[in-house]
Amino acid sequence: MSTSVLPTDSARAATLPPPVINDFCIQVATANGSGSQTSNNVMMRGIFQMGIPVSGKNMFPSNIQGLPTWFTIRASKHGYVGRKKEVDVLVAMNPETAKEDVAKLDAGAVVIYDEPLGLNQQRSDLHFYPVPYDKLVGPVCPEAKLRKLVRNMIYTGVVAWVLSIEMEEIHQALFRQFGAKKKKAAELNWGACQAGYDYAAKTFTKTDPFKVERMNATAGKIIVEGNQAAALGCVFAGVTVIGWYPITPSSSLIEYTIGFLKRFRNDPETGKATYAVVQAEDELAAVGMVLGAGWAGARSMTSSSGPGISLMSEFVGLGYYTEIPGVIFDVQRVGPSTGLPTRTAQGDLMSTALLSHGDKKHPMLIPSSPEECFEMAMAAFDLAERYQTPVFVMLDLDLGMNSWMADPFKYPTKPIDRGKVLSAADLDRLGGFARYKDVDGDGVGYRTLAGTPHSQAAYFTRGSGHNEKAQYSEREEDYVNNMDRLTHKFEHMRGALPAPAVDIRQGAKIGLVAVGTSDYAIGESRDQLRAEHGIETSYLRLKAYPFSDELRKFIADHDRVYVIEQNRDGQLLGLMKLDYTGEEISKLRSIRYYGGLPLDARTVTADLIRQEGK
Amino acid sequence: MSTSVLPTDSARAATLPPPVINDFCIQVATANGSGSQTSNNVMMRGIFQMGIPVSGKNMFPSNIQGLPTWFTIRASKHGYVGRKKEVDVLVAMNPETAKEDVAKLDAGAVVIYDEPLGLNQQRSDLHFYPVPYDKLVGPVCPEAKLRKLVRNMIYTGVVAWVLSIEMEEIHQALFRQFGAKKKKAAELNWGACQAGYDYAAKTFTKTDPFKVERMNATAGKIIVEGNQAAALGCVFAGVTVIGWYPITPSSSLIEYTIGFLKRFRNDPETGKATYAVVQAEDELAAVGMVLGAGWAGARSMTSSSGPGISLMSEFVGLGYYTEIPGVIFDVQRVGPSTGLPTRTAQGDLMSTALLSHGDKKHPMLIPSSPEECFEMAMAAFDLAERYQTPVFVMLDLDLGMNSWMADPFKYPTKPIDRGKVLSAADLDRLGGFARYKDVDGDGVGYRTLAGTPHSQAAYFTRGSGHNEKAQYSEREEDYVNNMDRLTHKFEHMRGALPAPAVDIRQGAKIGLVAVGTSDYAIGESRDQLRAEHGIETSYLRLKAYPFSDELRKFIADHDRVYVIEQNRDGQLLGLMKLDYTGEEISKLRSIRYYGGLPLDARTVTADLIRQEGK
Amino acid sequence: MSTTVTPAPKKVNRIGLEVIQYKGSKTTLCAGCGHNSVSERIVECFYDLGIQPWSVAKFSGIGCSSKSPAYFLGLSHGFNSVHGRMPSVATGAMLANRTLLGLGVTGDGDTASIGLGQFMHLQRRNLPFIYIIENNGVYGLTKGQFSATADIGSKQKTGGVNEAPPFDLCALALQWGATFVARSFSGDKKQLQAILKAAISHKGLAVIDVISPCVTFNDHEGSTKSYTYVRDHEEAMHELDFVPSYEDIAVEIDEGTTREVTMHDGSKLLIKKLAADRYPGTKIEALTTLQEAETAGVVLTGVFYVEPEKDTLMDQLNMVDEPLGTLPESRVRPGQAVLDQVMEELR
Amino acid sequence: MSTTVTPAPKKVNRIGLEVIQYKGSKTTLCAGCGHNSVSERIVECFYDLGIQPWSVAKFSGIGCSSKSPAYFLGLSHGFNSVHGRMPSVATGAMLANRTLLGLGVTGDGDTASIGLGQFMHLQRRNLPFIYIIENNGVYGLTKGQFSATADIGSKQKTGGVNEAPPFDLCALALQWGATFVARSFSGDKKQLQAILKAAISHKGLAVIDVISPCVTFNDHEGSTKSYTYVRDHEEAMHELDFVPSYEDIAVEIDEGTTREVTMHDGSKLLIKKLAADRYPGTKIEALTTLQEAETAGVVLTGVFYVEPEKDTLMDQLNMVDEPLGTLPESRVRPGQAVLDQVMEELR
Ligand SMILES: Cc1ncc(C[n+]2csc(CCOP(=O)(O)OP(=O)(O)O)c2C)c(N)n1
Ligand SMILES: Cc1ncc(C[n+]2csc(CCOP(=O)(O)OP(=O)(O)O)c2C)c(N)n1
Ligand code: SF4
Ligand code: SF4
Ligand SMILES: [Mg+2]
Ligand SMILES: [Mg+2]
Repeated sequence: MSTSVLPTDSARAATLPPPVINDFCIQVATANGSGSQTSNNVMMRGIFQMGIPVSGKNMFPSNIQGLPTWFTIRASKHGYVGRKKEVDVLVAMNPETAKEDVAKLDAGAVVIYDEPLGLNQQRSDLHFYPVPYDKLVGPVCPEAKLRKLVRNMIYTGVVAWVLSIEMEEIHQALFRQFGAKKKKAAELNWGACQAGYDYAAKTFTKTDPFKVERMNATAGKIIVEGNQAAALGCVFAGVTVIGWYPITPSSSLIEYTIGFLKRFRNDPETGKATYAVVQAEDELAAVGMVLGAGWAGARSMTSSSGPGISLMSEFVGLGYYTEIPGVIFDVQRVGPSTGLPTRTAQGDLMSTALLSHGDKKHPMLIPSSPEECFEMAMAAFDLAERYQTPVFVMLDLDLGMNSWMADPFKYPTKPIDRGKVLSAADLDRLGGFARYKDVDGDGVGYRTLAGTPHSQAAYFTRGSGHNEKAQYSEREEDYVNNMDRLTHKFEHMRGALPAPAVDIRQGAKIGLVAVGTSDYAIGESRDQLRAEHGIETSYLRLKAYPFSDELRKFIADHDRVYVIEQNRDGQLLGLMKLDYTGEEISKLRSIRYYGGLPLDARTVTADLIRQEGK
Repeated sequence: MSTSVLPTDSARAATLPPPVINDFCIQVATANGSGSQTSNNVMMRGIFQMGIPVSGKNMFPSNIQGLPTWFTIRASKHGYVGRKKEVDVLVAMNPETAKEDVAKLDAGAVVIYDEPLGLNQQRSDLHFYPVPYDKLVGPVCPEAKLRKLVRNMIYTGVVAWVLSIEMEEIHQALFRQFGAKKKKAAELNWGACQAGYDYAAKTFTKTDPFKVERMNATAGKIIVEGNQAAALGCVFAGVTVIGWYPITPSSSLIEYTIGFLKRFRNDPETGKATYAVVQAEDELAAVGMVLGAGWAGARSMTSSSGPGISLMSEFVGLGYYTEIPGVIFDVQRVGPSTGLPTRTAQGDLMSTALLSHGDKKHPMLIPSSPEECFEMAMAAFDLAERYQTPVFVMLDLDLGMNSWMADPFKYPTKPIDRGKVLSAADLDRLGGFARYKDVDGDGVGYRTLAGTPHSQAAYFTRGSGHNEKAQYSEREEDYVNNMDRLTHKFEHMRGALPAPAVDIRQGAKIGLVAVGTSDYAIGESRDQLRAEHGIETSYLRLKAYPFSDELRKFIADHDRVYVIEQNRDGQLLGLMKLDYTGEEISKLRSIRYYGGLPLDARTVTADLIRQEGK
Repeated sequence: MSTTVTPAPKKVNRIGLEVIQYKGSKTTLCAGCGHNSVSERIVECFYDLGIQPWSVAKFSGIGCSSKSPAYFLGLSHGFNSVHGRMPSVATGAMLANRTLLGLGVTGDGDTASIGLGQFMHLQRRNLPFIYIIENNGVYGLTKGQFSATADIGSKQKTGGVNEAPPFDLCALALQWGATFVARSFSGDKKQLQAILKAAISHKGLAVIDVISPCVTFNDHEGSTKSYTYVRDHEEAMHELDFVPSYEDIAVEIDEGTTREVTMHDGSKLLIKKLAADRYPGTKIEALTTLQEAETAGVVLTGVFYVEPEKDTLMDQLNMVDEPLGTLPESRVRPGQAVLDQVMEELR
Repeated sequence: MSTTVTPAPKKVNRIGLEVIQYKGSKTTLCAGCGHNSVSERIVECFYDLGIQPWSVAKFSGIGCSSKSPAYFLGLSHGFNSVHGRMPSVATGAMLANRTLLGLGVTGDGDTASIGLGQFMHLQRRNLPFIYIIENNGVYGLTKGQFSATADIGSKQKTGGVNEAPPFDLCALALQWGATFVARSFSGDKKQLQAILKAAISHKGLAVIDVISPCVTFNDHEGSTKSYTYVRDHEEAMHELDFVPSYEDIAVEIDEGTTREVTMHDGSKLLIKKLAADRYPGTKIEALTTLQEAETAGVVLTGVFYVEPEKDTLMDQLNMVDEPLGTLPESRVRPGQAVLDQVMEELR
């Protein structure tokens, strides 16, 4: 008998706890670079294929190899895919953290561990399943070099047994993961997986309550990372020029984009690229390329994170003032400075909205799901060209780099909006144009592109003062008129940006406001508040800055409005305060979490209850 | 008869208007690079030496030679030294702008102009004094090359005659301006000056009402530019390392500093420098040097303006998070982007307070006079070391580059505060230290300097997550504790920063809040409001961010509080809103001017009256 | 080639445009500033070669030099960007529309101080682009501080002496990928014209370092970038002539003294040696020549290096021939089938 | 020289410290990473030379390489700054305290991409500083993208091929002011030690480009920065020996094969030629050597250039000898009389 089940209380061991089905959290603790990603994905996909909602979150250190890493898979019949603080099933592969990992568990949790670690000595209120990995790996993996990697697949098999994940699904997930080209590697790993399963089946007696059961909640769904979804959005937006510089957690957005571009955007006839991607020397150059390309008519973009966005400050002011389209993704990580580069935050909201010296404001789109990453990536390009200004798309590490369940993306129904660009024919018709004149009342002037074959096409773009005709001007009136038009343009965007997602509950006195990935914790928290405290809440999730007028109404319609966000300084609240009246502001409360992990429902619920004085 | 005095109305010409004494504004319109600066300064100093409060403002273009420039001297018996919109005496030296300049004048103004321009044809309601400069310059300046410059001194003489500025004072001012070394040049110019005066005396009949009369309001005072005053402050603060990059309107701050350092800070024995000044390759490098030097124990500083401050964003976040002292001057000009580089604004308040990505806030000192430039420069170094953080000193072009009357600066009474630095002896005593531990409750840890001869002195500085001992950490608790301590430290500064200047008027329902150079317009506007509208106002001028608690009380004590500032977006108001409650915010109103010229009293008065619905 | 008959026939170029159509707005630089001469040469060359103004895009950073694009080619789009970072802006624009003729004008402060990183990385990419530095050894617009091209020992107007070695922008360009590298002097009309025309015909990155004195802040005694100093110390390596491709003239050259470089577009640059054998040679030869000139205190001008056919960034990226910026939706938005395929893969 | 008698006498250096006192915290880099070898050499050299750890200040940017200062000299202050901008931070710190021995460790991404401008301007200033580039041709920490030192044709792990010419950081350093320029290989223990020791004795800026393979992202076939490739292509120019100044040893050298370079502090670097006459010579010779090696596809290592006595930034600035940062108030705040004088002038 090799499992030690609450060994000090044999009476309780006899009566099994009631089963907990499709509602638990698996955490795999390993070391960075030890190659457990495949095992974890296979495990997650196995559950997913059984129709159970899942999410996968990787908590990794800012190094390449050897430091502690935790991968968490949450299965939730309720469809909760936000972080859950409590770990139900720990797969303890990392000797360095094993003790601490075990110490943190709630009573009743499962520990699957490497037998020699002897973790079962540590506590008596957990379900322990020790696995002799080294013994098991030898027979299935003759090549010693590969054993370190293959070892990981053994725990997938063990977990499958413990949680009743069907091995056919594991098999399918595994072969899919390796792809047609790596069949041999897949076979090898499948062997390890089976060995784990068989060992568990043969050796263990199931004592814990956690298990999966088939559901039908994932049919047709996909699993995708936010960065991948945004990348796809860029490709379908028709991005043509990319300047970028690597930085975690943003690099994969570009790398996915490059992958898609290579597959789908080479000219079918000539095989040549309908795009240009340049790895710039730094973020200043990256955004400089974006502006140059946007100016010359490309759909251009870059992607970065905090430090890179800071470096773009001066250029973004140029983009604002010269009115050049461009899309900038900020996949937010924890600042300030280098901060925690592999942790998540919503910490750049305010500095990005107000990036650069002088008077200026920048629009931001803030997706909270892969679907929105895809859609907003496309929307961002349209908006940038429609409003002739840099548009930010604010993801965060949680959304960008973690694995999310999503509905398949919908093919865009509207054609691309290239904004107000005059052709030579237009110029013939109009007999000229004034670049910065508000002809249509939306604050947006008409522009021409360099290369337009017309003697009246040219104008001069400058970051210094200019009049409607784009001529150099230091005149007070010209400056003020231009700045007022820019304000008007910004205000005009409110109506054109993605509208908030609003869920008004009858009689709710409390409103919640949030953006981005806070959504998952909030959805779950609202259920907790209702179920546990009888508190009904309305919820408005903003998708863009400047804020929609719906937010104003939402505030008016509720007594207290909690602004929930993932930063220390209450940046979303701050941006709201800039826009709102004292009366409106009086209703606002703040819930902030800034520990670097994805926001979880309990944190929201607890803080709200505390503030409600309950 | 060469003056044409309101020629269409000979009846009125007969009765002279009542004299206007010590209360007018002279504007000299020239072209950039034509060398009129000396003439203007001499004129201003002449008036100043007669005991009359003056100020001099240069409105110059962003080029080096040939574009229109206006220098304005305001003489005010009331001591108003802010901008006044109305020009009373125009010295029209620039043919390019003469027509427009004349057109803008109010009726009754004086025009002194180059005879061939024939400006007297243009209007009939002005006092014209034509001067044949080319004829006059020949005899006084045989050397043709120099005539272009010397020509300017002629108008000084003419103006002296028209306004009764005493020629002895002009003489003294002129010789002082040229200094002992340039006596010959002074003689030459003095000749021109006299020629102008003599010509005027001989030719003109005084028809206008403007004149100066001796007063005693400038005794003991100095005339100085804000950048010069700040430079002197840095020198007396004991600045040791400067990294900088030229940019208008900041360059002269550093150039003055270099000048003073060379004179006063070379070691008397060895002649060697007790400072190091490096012209960096850009602003990123400049602020990098500041941080490196601050880290290693220097009193370090840089100075820049909007575009440079934007480029410093990333580094400033590093300074905040690693807690390194450093002083950064931002001599604000009009943004966004290159904007109007030779115009003034308070447009960087918000982006500087919140500079860099992630959560962070930076203290700012905001002087409004040369005296404060001097004092706050010193205070900034103390605060930076006391609180171990980058401190910004926010000037603007108006304060930094224009000429201001001031009281002589007071020698510092307190010794330099080097903050919490542990020596080897301290370490012996303490047996070690934790760099980021809040030992004293002010949020500020103790630091050691590289080179401290002790085996426990070393610690590792990093922009990534760290614990109290400055060790690398990605732990949630470490991160949150550290960030909370930083918040606490920032809050703690409120009490330590320069207190606001408060003028509470009994029974005043209206409060005014402002910073920096808005002060001059506001002082004058309050008099206008009282005299013309019977409105009594209280006034609180903030000198620093984070704001003193006195501001909170001030808001509480008034019904309506107007936040007056020189930018489009209401940035000072915005920063206040971030701090205040809805109830407090309900009282706030906004008066903004962003035309690039120094704020004037009429603009404030008119907007306030409009908002008061009067 | 203009077919419209005008009452008083004006002088036009081969595409029927008058020289005025190549001019820009009135300069606001100081009278006598070297930069104005460069602008004039640009006007002449584009007129002479009959280049369609709207096929050109002008770029600059910040500085007096960087203002100059406003003063030539008023019918071309222009972009006066931020200090030192024009190369990235130009790169983006050229990628968006590779059919443009890209022309950048910048200063030594812009290029060698704040912009050195971008300048160097531009070299590596061999962007098809003409990059002109109007090099006066100082920051003109901010009133005369030293730039990083100021020579050791050179004196500031206010008396300061430069102690740090200057960056030789030709040497940097040479070593790191520019395929056309030349130095000239704003006062040398003929040479600058020939170099400019050859640069216009060049396929890749052409870097032209033009010594262009600042009359206001760096034209005094003790300066090594003053008109006097440069006139006294200039040594032209060779005599240059440019024969455009459309001029179907058989040029007879003396092989002993003159070499012919055929540019990518078929134009010819004729290089007649003056003293030692100073034709453009290998990179290392050119570098050595530059080093020797520096040691000798000579301002060596001429074409140091030409490599007419090297792959450009666009070649490396294997881009389609048309401007990316105006490709129709059908070519930049993949169809429904592609999305379906990706969704299937993610299921 | 340690006078304390300990029960079990441990091995100490000339200032009585054990080697452990030169170590840092445990590395978090990958097992086998070249950077770890460099850290080990640093520990050894500072121990061997008996340098007081607290007289040293360590600097870095961001990257795997830039993490390494945490892994050596734990008793020295360290500063891990921002990506690519370490040179300015180090400059500031060295100005604040010129008595420090400044040591920077950075990567090729840090130095040649985002940091190229600062790197180049550092050269111009000849800051007394040791600048080590742990050069692996890729961005290790962001998972293997090419850096600007990747050779043309070099293959990425994921298949991409580099098309842009690499910056040769030794060539750049050489040309723009560094007074000690060397290249080594993290796998060449003896050579790296000698070079490091000589750099420590050097008065001005010492730039050491260490090829330091990234086992995780750039150690595969097709990489030109892999252990295998460098081992196969390395050519040491000479054999190096270092004799510290305090070792009062009469060194006998064969003038025909060995040259001696006396460093500023009196130490001696002995350079024994191996093949052709490859001693450090003039800059232009060194540049030529580098170019030839590149053309030949050889990874040439050794000391390319030494100029032991050139003025440093501190000399140029004519600074007092003491650390500026800790000058007493009496020396940095002028007296009342000075203020009075200035006030008088402004009256
Ligand atoms: C980020 C930034 N820093 C500083 C400046 C101020 N500035 C304007 S022009 C200039 C130097 C220009 O020198 P150079 O490129 O040599 O041009 P020149 O005026 O000599 O032709 C500087 C430092 C700026 N505009 N932007
Ligand atoms: C401003 C900024 N941009 C991007 C990054 C992300 N980043 C971290 S390390 C690195 C590259 C490091 O490469 P290298 O200097 O060669 O070091 P290596 O890891 O190869 O040793 C990058 C791009 C960053 N930290 N800061
Ligand atoms: S200041 Fe110098 S560079 Fe600028 S326009 Fe005048 S002469 Fe030219
Ligand atoms: S990723 Fe490469 S550079 Fe980074 S630690 Fe690992 S081997 Fe070294
Ligand atoms: Mg210049
Ligand atoms: Mg590297």
